[in-house]
Amino acid sequence: MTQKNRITGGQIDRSRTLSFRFDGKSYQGHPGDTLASALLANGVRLMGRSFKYHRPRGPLSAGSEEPNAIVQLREGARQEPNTRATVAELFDGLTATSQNRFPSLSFDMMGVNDLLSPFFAAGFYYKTFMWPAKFWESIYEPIIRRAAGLGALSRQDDPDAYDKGFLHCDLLVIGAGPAGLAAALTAGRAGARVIVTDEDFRMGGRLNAETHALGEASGADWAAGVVAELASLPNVRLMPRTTTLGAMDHGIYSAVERVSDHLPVPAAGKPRQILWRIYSRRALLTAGAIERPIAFENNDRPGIMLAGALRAYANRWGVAVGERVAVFTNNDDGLRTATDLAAKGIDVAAVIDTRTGGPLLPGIRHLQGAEVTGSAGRLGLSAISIRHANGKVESLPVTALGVSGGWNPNLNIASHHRGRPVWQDAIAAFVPPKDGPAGLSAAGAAAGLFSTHAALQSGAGAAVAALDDLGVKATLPDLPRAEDAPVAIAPKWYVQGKGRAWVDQQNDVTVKDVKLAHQENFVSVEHLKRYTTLGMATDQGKTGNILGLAVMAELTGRTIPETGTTIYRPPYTPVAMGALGGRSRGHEFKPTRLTPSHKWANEQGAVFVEVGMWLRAQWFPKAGETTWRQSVDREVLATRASVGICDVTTLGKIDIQGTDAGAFLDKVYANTFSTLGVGKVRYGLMLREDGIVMDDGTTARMGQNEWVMTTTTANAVPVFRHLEYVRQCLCPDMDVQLISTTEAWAQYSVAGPNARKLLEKLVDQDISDAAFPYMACGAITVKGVRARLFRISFSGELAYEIAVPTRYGDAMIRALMEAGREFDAVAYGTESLGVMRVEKGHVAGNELNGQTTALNMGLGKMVSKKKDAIGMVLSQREGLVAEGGLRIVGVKPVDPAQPLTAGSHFLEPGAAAVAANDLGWLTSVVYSPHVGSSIALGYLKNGEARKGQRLRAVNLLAKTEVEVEIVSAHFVDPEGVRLRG
Amino acid sequence: MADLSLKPITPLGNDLPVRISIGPVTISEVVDTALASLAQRMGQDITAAAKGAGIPLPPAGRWEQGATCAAFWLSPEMWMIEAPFASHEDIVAHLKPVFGEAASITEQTDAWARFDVTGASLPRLFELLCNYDIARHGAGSASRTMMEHLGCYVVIRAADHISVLGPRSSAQSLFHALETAAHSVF
Amino acid sequence: MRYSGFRVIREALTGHKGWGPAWRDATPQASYDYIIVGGGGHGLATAYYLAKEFKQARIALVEKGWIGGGNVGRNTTIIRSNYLLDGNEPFYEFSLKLWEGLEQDFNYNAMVSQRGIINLYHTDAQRDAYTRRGNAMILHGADAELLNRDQVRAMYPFLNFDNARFPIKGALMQRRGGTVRHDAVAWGYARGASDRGVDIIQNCEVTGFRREGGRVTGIETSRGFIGAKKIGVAVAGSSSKVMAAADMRLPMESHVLQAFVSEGLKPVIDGVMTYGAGHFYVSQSDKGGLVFGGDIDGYNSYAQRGNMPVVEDVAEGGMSLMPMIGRARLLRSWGGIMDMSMDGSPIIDKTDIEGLYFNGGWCYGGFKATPASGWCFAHLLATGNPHPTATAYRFDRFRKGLMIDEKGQGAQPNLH
Amino acid sequence: MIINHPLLGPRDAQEFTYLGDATLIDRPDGLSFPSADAAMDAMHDYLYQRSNPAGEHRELWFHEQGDRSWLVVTRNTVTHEILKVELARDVARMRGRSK
Repeated sequence: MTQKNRITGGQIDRSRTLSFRFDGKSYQGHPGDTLASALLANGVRLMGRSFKYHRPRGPLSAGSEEPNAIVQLREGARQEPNTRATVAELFDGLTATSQNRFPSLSFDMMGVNDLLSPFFAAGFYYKTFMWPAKFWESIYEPIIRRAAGLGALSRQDDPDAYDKGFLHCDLLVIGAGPAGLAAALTAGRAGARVIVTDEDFRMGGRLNAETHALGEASGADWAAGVVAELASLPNVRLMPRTTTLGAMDHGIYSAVERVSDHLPVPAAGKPRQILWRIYSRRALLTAGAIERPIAFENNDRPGIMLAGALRAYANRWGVAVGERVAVFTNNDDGLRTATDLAAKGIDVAAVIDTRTGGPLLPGIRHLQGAEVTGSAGRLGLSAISIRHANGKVESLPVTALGVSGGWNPNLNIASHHRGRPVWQDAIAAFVPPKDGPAGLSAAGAAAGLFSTHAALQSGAGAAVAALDDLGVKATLPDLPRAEDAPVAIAPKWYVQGKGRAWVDQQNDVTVKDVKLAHQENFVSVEHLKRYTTLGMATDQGKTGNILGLAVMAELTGRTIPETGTTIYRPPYTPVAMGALGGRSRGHEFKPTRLTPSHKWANEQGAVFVEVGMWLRAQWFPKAGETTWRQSVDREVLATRASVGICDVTTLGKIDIQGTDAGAFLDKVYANTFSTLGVGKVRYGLMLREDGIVMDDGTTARMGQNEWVMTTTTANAVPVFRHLEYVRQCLCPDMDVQLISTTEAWAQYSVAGPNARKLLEKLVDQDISDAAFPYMACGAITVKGVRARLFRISFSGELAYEIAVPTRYGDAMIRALMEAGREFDAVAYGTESLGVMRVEKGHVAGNELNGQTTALNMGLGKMVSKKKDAIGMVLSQREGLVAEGGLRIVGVKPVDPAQPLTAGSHFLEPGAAAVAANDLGWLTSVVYSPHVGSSIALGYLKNGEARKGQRLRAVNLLAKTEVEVEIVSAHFVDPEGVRLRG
Repeated sequence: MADLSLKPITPLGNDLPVRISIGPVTISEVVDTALASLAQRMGQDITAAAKGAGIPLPPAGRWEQGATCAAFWLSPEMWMIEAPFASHEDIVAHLKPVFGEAASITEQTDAWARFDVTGASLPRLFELLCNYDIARHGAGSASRTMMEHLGCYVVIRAADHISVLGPRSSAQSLFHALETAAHSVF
Repeated sequence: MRYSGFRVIREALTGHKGWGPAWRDATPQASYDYIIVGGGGHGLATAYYLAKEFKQARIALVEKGWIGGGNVGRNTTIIRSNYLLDGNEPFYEFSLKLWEGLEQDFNYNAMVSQRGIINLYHTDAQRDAYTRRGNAMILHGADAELLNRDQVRAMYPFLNFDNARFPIKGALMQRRGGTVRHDAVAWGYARGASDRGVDIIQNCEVTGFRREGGRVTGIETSRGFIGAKKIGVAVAGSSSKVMAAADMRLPMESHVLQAFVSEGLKPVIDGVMTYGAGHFYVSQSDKGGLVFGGDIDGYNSYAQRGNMPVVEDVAEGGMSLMPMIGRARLLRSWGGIMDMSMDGSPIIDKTDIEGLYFNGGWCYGGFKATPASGWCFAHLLATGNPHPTATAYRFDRFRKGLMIDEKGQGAQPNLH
Repeated sequence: MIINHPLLGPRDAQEFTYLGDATLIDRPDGLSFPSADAAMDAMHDYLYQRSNPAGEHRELWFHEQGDRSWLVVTRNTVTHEILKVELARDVARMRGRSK
């Protein structure tokens, strides 16, 4: 009820009242309000504290450029720090609190910083806090860190969801002010696919904040009419509440749509925000202009704001920021604020115009050639001091001051490709660069065309031109008559004075700081910015950067463009991390790949482990087993004693066909394949071109021209890519065709002395040793279902891998276990797989780490020198074949009770634990129930010659060491009798 | 002795395909189609053989329905052939005699989980899922694309009927993504 | 002018009128004994140590733009010496030790802050690899600890421990790791070098090398010819461009790395953290911004800007690791040109042209290397011999098969 | 970025995996040299040395999430403008590669 500063008019819905709270106190506003407009309507000017000096602050602007009115929105897990009150759309029940103050906004103890400000000049911390040395981290920095930041995170998981999506259009229009709407209308009527984004919840841009007419209608009504027509066109997509964030390459723009931020909480299933990637063939920047202040002493008090904002609060929101106001300007647009406010019945005490000559405003005290030299008021403006043209100084009581130093085209996005903005003297501002993002043009105020007439004309014209590029004919619509006032500005950046005049309000950078930077040789724009922190606050210097540049220009005696330009980087305004992350969080961070036996394994109570994207059964606990070791030992022993079954579907499977497939395999494998007979499998070693091992696996020749390659689980994708590279880029005429079949087949390893007996119950063909010997392969059937059988072994046991179409994978594991019941068959997981392969001395991921050669792995002889396989030549470089290099070895603790730790390093007995004595490391460690102790594989310098030696395996992280014996890596059946059984 | 015969399950792990409706769209798990890749071998021309057998070989980016089989383009000289599962369970056996040694044929039926999305406003759903301009490409288009980190094929059979083929092992992740997007849009 | 607490107080009370330029802007002389090409962190450190530690004189540093404007001016400020391989670890440990005494050494507060770095692991294989690495670090005299899940949770309770696709199992920690105020490093070295007589010449672009009889005699620049007995090039992402002027091709590519900072937030993350299941690393600056990054964009680029896929990949990693940051806002992104070498490790070596020396290939780990890189390069320039901690950083290591490939990715720069 | 695929039209670069300089097509035949040293020299230059130009760069991209074509993309590394896109297989043949 007490919206004491609410006046008539504006685009708010007075038929509805919304309640909200700020710092615990209740207020009321209306739909159409922002938090800032509603607080101002309630007479609240003080909304925040500055970063360094904790100065009391109110809104400077009425838009996203806001540096001061920064609050914490919402509560609990939805607490949202650093939210600009000037763009936060009011909703019923909104809560907000002020930030960076203690204990309260009106009494902030850290305000003492303001009194100590002489010590906190730009760069002060670089010159001090260095003595004594350790005090920086123990004393000074903790204090500084505690004072850091503005708002706080909740430290709770963000409860809201975010979506991401892709849009495609012929023309993207960024900003729905007069230029953007005229452009959209032109392109929309021509039938082009048009997307219009606008950060505001109400399209129209400045038309909503101004009083001038467009034709017979008010600006706001004209905008509403155009928006209605655009909304009716199926080829036009209007996206209010959508900020275009950045220009990427080739016409791609990122944007964030605030779907639910104007609601208390998002509706069920709906996102809070959506990150859009907009693929445009052409784009048009019609983002308007941002007003800039003139710096003067104490120009940061609540109540002092940009003149255009003061006007917007009155015209759009029906709010008189103060009952008695003044305007300080160097250009005609500032005068418009005075006339508009006066027309609203607000007491305009004076217009302080830095210019001389020209017509005087009628009915208003218009002081030409005057300056505002300071302000007064503890928590908000109560008076300004004026120096008249004649030098006389006057103190004028006012509660609001509108300041206009001119307007900067909002070219932010046009410089995202590092194009340099171009200075235009006529408007005393930078306009978009000539070498901006390809396909992007600018129109309206964003292009430096400030009148409404020019905005409409240039917007429509730019749309015609853009569509013409695309071969679409568009015609200019009938545009209404509109004001076409010229820009009349006499640049004025700051008012000379002794006190502090703020350039960057949030970061508390003053004219004095810029001067000090200059004095210390930090004169380039980049140095200025970094030394003073100018433009690095949450507003990214949207109102202050040019001002700082101008001050530096004056100090160095150069022009502004000579001094430098500020270019911008994405995002245009800060964007929630949640939106950039989308749905990829929690369990949905990455997709989950399930093996064909997953459902069954889950029923068995298997413990699963992430292997890349896959979930694999790690072990299968049985009743009574209390540690994983018990389960794994049982699985290993049962497999070696009888038979075990493991899902090995995750290994990559690549179907290779064609008449040159053998020659192709000879190219990609270090060993020879073309000589392999049909129905046979061979182990292959694949090298990178630099001679390091890339991958290993078995490849089976299923037919004359048909091969199936297996890769490691981890390398399935890179190996496929590599094969295509060799096929297309190196051997373009080879008759070879490739396709992945990893997902098509469910594949199980059946290992152990009873493996054959088990399989014979299922397989319809003769698989006796004679019919299906070691390293045989072939197409078979399982109870009538087409299948593939490979007699290969990773465990060292008599073993097969059997593959059925994936849809039968679930049935197959059940059938295998059922058939294996009489043999006490076990299912085993990745742990047991690992134990058995270490026992057998097979290398895997920990040994195939991209740093090791075939020679390191003891497989040097596999590299054929008779053919030009990938990696052959460079694998022979001196550093890779040096005597005494790393060789794979087996490792056993001398005392079987001692556990080994992977990653421990080898040292000689008695050798000091220093790098010079480092002999290598343990790559993989398992407990071998077969050996009865921990065993390991390791890479050891001169390892082959050290077999039988005793060394120390040292883990300095745990401060443990174990005496170990170096042995052959083949702990089980070194002669390979079993697998041929 | 226990019955050891093998019974298939669907990509989502059930006996029967799943079907759900959200707003104007229906998402159905589809298991009635056999798939095989067909790659023309170097120096061969399989156009005539394909034509004779009524197997379409559409150009890049396209899908085409033939009398019995349909096909979409995978990569240069390579297509995915679709055939009714009931009659073509062993699809390779059907195709081999048609092409002989002129083509490499690989069964792909179980490599993919297929979800058909039917109903109105499909472009609005797919714009949250993938960077494939459904509205521009229209019916008869097919493309590989990414959905929530999964490499998938999108086949636009009609404006109101789009198939998504994703890696079978990730069927649940893909289905979840489709369902979540539908709830978000509708 | 020496900076001191007393001086700061005196200046504060007298309107800061006494502060002079932090470094002199020099105009080029006809010739020097040494010219350092590149006014980034490494070049400035080289000039500084050449003058201070190796007592050399007649030194100029030329920079095409403004000093400190390269990668030292845009990075994620992390220092650490948690390397695995013998070729690297002694060097990075030497660097960390120099960081520890840097501010007193050059009388400039660069805010070296050793709040610890943790590398999270999520699989047994990662744990094994970190165990190997931690041991290697300790063997080289660095500090390392292996933390279990509970220890990580005690430090950072807000990480995603309960709902993760790839659960956190533990971390490798280096307590001496931390962050440094990056710009201050450039300015501190510049000031220290300038005070010791080094001519810092800004806005001076090298356009060629003048050679006589197989040795360099000076550089052609946008400000004319400058003679030199020895020239050291340290230009990071521009290495290939500059060395092409000496007809050299390098084993490296230039790639863009993006980095990001959030709006200022009250302190929440004390140290530095890297995610082991996604591309994301983060620390919080003394101003309160979360400073984070991920992978390079992955294609050759000199554009100093990146594209959305990596931005999103990093955010996805961040959100999956700490879902509390959903409502924190990304404030600013930037892109730097990385000199990605063929094995992910740098080169500090002589070239085949006498008098011409090269320092580059830092990939995206150059910032932490700044002091040691400068020291070792100065050592090489002054003595003709590599510093003992940098003997492996040779051009010919690729020909000889002595790669220093920490990540095991081979000759593909964008994978390092 | 958007790569204008010769067969599929404009596709987002995100669908592709980057390899590097297209000179990788010009792989020397390791058995064609008079000595192992000469072969290593040639293979070293081929694998490790890069022009790394600031400007036009011919480079290999793999359409991993697309049609699995390797492409040679001519792109300006300063502006990212793409000037030409070819199938790598065609380029390889033009450069004399066969089997």
